[in-house]
Amino acid sequence: MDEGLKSELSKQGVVATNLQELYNWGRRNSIWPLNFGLACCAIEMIASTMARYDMARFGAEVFRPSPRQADLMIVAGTITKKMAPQVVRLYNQMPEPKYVISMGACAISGGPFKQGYNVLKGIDRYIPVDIYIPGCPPRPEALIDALMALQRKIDAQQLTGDSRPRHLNADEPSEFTVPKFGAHDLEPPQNPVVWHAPLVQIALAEDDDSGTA
Amino acid sequence: MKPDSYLPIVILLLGAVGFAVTPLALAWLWAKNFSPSKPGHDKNSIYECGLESTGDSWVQFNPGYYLYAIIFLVFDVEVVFLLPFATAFTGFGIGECLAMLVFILLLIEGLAWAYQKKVLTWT
Amino acid sequence: MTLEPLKLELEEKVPGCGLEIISNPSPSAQHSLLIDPEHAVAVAMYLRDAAHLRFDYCSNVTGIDWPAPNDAGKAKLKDMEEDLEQDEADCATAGYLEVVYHLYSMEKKHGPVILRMRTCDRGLRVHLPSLVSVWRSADFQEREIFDLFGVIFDGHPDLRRILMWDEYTDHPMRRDYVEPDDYEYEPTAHDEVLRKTMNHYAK
Amino acid sequence: MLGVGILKGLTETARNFVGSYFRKDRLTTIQFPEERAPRIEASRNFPFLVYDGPDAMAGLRCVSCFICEKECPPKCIIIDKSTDKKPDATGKLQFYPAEFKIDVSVCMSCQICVEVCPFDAIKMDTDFELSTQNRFDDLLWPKLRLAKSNEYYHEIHPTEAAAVDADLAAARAKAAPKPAAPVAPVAAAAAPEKGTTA
Amino acid sequence: MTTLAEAPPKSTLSPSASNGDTQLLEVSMGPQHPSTHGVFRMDVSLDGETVVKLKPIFGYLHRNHEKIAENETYLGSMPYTDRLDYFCSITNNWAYALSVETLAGIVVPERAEYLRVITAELTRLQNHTCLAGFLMQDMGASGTPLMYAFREREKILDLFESLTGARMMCNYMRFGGCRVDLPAGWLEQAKTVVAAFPKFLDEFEALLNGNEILMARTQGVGVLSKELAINAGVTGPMLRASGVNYDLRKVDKYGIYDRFQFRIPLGDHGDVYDRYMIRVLEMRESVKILEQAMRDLPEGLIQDPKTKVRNFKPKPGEAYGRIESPKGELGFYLVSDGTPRPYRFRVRPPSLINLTILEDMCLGRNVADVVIILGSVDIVMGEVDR
Repeated sequence: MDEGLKSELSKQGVVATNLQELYNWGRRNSIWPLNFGLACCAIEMIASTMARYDMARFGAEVFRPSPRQADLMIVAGTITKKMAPQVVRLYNQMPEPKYVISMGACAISGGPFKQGYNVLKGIDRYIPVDIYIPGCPPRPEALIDALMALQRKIDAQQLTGDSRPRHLNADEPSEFTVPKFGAHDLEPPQNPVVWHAPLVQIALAEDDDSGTA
Repeated sequence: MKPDSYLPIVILLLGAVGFAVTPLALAWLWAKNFSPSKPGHDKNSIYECGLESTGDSWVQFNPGYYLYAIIFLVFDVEVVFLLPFATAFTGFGIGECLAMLVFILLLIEGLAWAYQKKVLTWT
Repeated sequence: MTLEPLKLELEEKVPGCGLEIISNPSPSAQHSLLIDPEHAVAVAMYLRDAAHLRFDYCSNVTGIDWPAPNDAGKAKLKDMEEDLEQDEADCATAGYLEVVYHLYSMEKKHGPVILRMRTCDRGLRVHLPSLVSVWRSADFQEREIFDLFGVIFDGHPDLRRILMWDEYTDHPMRRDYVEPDDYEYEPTAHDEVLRKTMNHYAK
Repeated sequence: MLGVGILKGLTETARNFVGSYFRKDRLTTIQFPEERAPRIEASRNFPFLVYDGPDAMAGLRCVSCFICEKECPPKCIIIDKSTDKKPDATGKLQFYPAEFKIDVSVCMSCQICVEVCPFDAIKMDTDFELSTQNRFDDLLWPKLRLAKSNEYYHEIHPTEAAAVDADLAAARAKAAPKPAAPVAPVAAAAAPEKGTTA
Repeated sequence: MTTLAEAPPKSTLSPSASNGDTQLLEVSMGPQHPSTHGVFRMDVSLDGETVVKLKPIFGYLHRNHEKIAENETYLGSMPYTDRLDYFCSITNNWAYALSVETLAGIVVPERAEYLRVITAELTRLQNHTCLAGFLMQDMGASGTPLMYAFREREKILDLFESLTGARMMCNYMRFGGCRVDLPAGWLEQAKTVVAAFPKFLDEFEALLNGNEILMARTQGVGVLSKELAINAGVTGPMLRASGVNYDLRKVDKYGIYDRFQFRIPLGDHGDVYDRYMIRVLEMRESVKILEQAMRDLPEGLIQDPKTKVRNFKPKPGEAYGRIESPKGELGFYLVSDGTPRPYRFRVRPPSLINLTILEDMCLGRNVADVVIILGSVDIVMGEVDR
């Protein structure tokens, strides 16, 4: 399907496409997010669905209350350690194909509340995240920009071959272990299957540290 | 073709059923060899706002609900009977209308009895 | 609402209650009244029901942790690795936990009367009387103090943890609370956070 | 009569619906990617380091005094002081940051670093399209990514940039007469740039 | 075929329960629920549809603001107060600034006081419109009232963004005044927004007040008596809906509220409809305050020059400052030991304490009413769990 032929045909009003493009086109234009606001970012998420920033133009304004009918989980707000098991269980209960947008500084790395004893330092410790949006809170336009980035990512997915997405790949897990409540912290504190942090070399000398990521 | 042959109806029927079944079949074929099903413990567990669902939903509840459901069912079935009557309404004389009136009044009388017994009012 | 006449009146109305005025050096001049736990409910009942006082609204209930002065400084700068079992034991209970009540009157619209109650020490089983029977607004706030400071309120109808999960055993708002360490990825660690990251990597 | 209230409500929505054909202010949707909201001048998202003159690394105003690192509430700035010194705009020899990193995934864009910086070296940017798929590489911004020119600063915050430049020029003028000779070219470089402000 | 869903555990219909009495259904309107305005959980036991027991459970957004504040300087905690009640960041800032000013005895210049009143009343406007929108959303009118409310809120957020730089997290107040003065043209823009607001309120009231469905569902629902409200420490519009005349702007007369003429609306039934109407009437009063404040806004300093921004060390002591935030009485209790870091930083959360009597209001009502009663309490989880 070379591009020249396709653009020529489309000039005459004929749309030529292959199965993969049709599949991706259908899925990326109706992503239903899970109604899942945690904190301040949730208000910007609601504002992005309202009249002015209107996420309905991207087919994503249907906020489903139950995970059974949602295929995108926008983690908007601070994930506390008391809420983390619920977030992972909701992710597990979502049908494939499912995506995660980690919206706001708190969802990425615990954000300003990182030093809190009850704050999980980022949701990518337990579930795989597709798009990160920095900001505290990110503007509604930033969320729409992230949704467009997610749509581009879906569009580029291959149906077969080894680079096919998680939900088309039998040996990729679609569920991740739900952490338990321990006496001092969540057990396990993070999920090694998902969490691969680069080792930050901290020189053990007291004063100057050359923390190079 | 004989004027009263059923062939066109059968073709239309097949077309309609085919129109409904083919996307489902395609989706089933797609799911079978493209996207593997991955059931799991959490995915199959009951969804209760993100929590582990405890307790049991098969509990004895107020009989009022059951009565409400039954009375609704009666009138639902009544509408099913009214349907053929309504479609061929023009061809009927007085007799048929009276018969249908009696049928409807019988059910209304049942409803009046239920209302008088205070089954429908909700404390 | 000066405290001296109120103190005298309370001592006369509630016999035997030891009252003490704690002066507040800051310009806000909100002095407070230290009451002993035994007569707390009686004093509170009087403050609420007396005709000319009518303190019917308990606005704020706060828990404060006062470890003994010597170890307060030490608790802050103490290096985590040194083990101080012997010191740990006695300095954990030195000092006291304090609960502060801010009372206002919605009827008479007059200003705050601040009551303070102190526990005998900072151990894990310290008791104070609950004032929920007098003001229901103290309900959730006392549960929060129980959850974060570990003060057990006698007479509280439903004393459970309100903010942390039930299996949690620590009292995190105490000054000597040591956080569980999960510092794998701290790219901008400096001073306090750097020390925690180094402990993590040292293990 | 029952139903009047609902009718009044329906007329309200009808008036809004019909009105949207005539009065443009009832159409509030901004079609984001194609049509952008009018730029609000004071808006802030993440900090950036301002540099004067052509070369980014040499022109950095930051003298790595660690004030912003200490004052930052979520502690997401980290600076390594350089060993040698370089002349800054007024010609005085100052340190410069060997490495200046901001962890954008922790920053709460509260602009306290801008408020406490005595050298006007760090200002707030307005760019918000920063969503990435890779957290560890794209959200820890090194000095190279943070450094932006003073012209850019004039472009996004015109009035504030003009005020800052006026103070800097005054400071340079006050410091300039002592070492008059060697500093002339630098002052000259600063002067025309002041001229370009709108 | 793998088991699609485990068969429900052996039903507990033991013969003994067959004497006709009903069993209670334990259900939790859990942390992720469309009606709970954030991560708030209620364990409800239902007899059929009527609520028999309701236990609120908090802590799912406990972000340890008070512990973090103990390791921050006084200025460093100011942006954290934006995230307490993330609908009204400026009134949070004001409460914190007010209590630090009572702690350290700082005098605020005239113009800064006026700026504080103007921005706080704008916050109250956008908070009450959002509440009315979300309350209608809880009632099933999904979309229309919320769209109208957010259309007005965006105009006010534009004002905040052009003044402070951020839509929701303004970080606008400092100890002894405000951080930045009004940019050129801001006052005219604000005057047009405030002038257009009563017309929007008429539109909103025409859309909602007379609506029979709204009246049928909210009148007489979740009634709160005056004595129980006072004893349970309920404050703000909920308290005034039960008829108690207690508004800190008139009682404490903090800031310069005694210079403005405005009235305090009081309800007499104390049900959900009264709470909705109180907030709509309070919006009209806020518009009056705004007009008066913007009319005689003086020139002058916006920050007390003597207070240091960095390394601010108040003398040892303690102070409790409180203001009338749109949710109720928001107070900050600060204990300082002379170091740049507060020794104890306590926030008095109006939303949490207003929830004390949620169970009393919901007993005997059915589940749909619980959703509306919770909506009328107007909670924001950032402030409830801190």
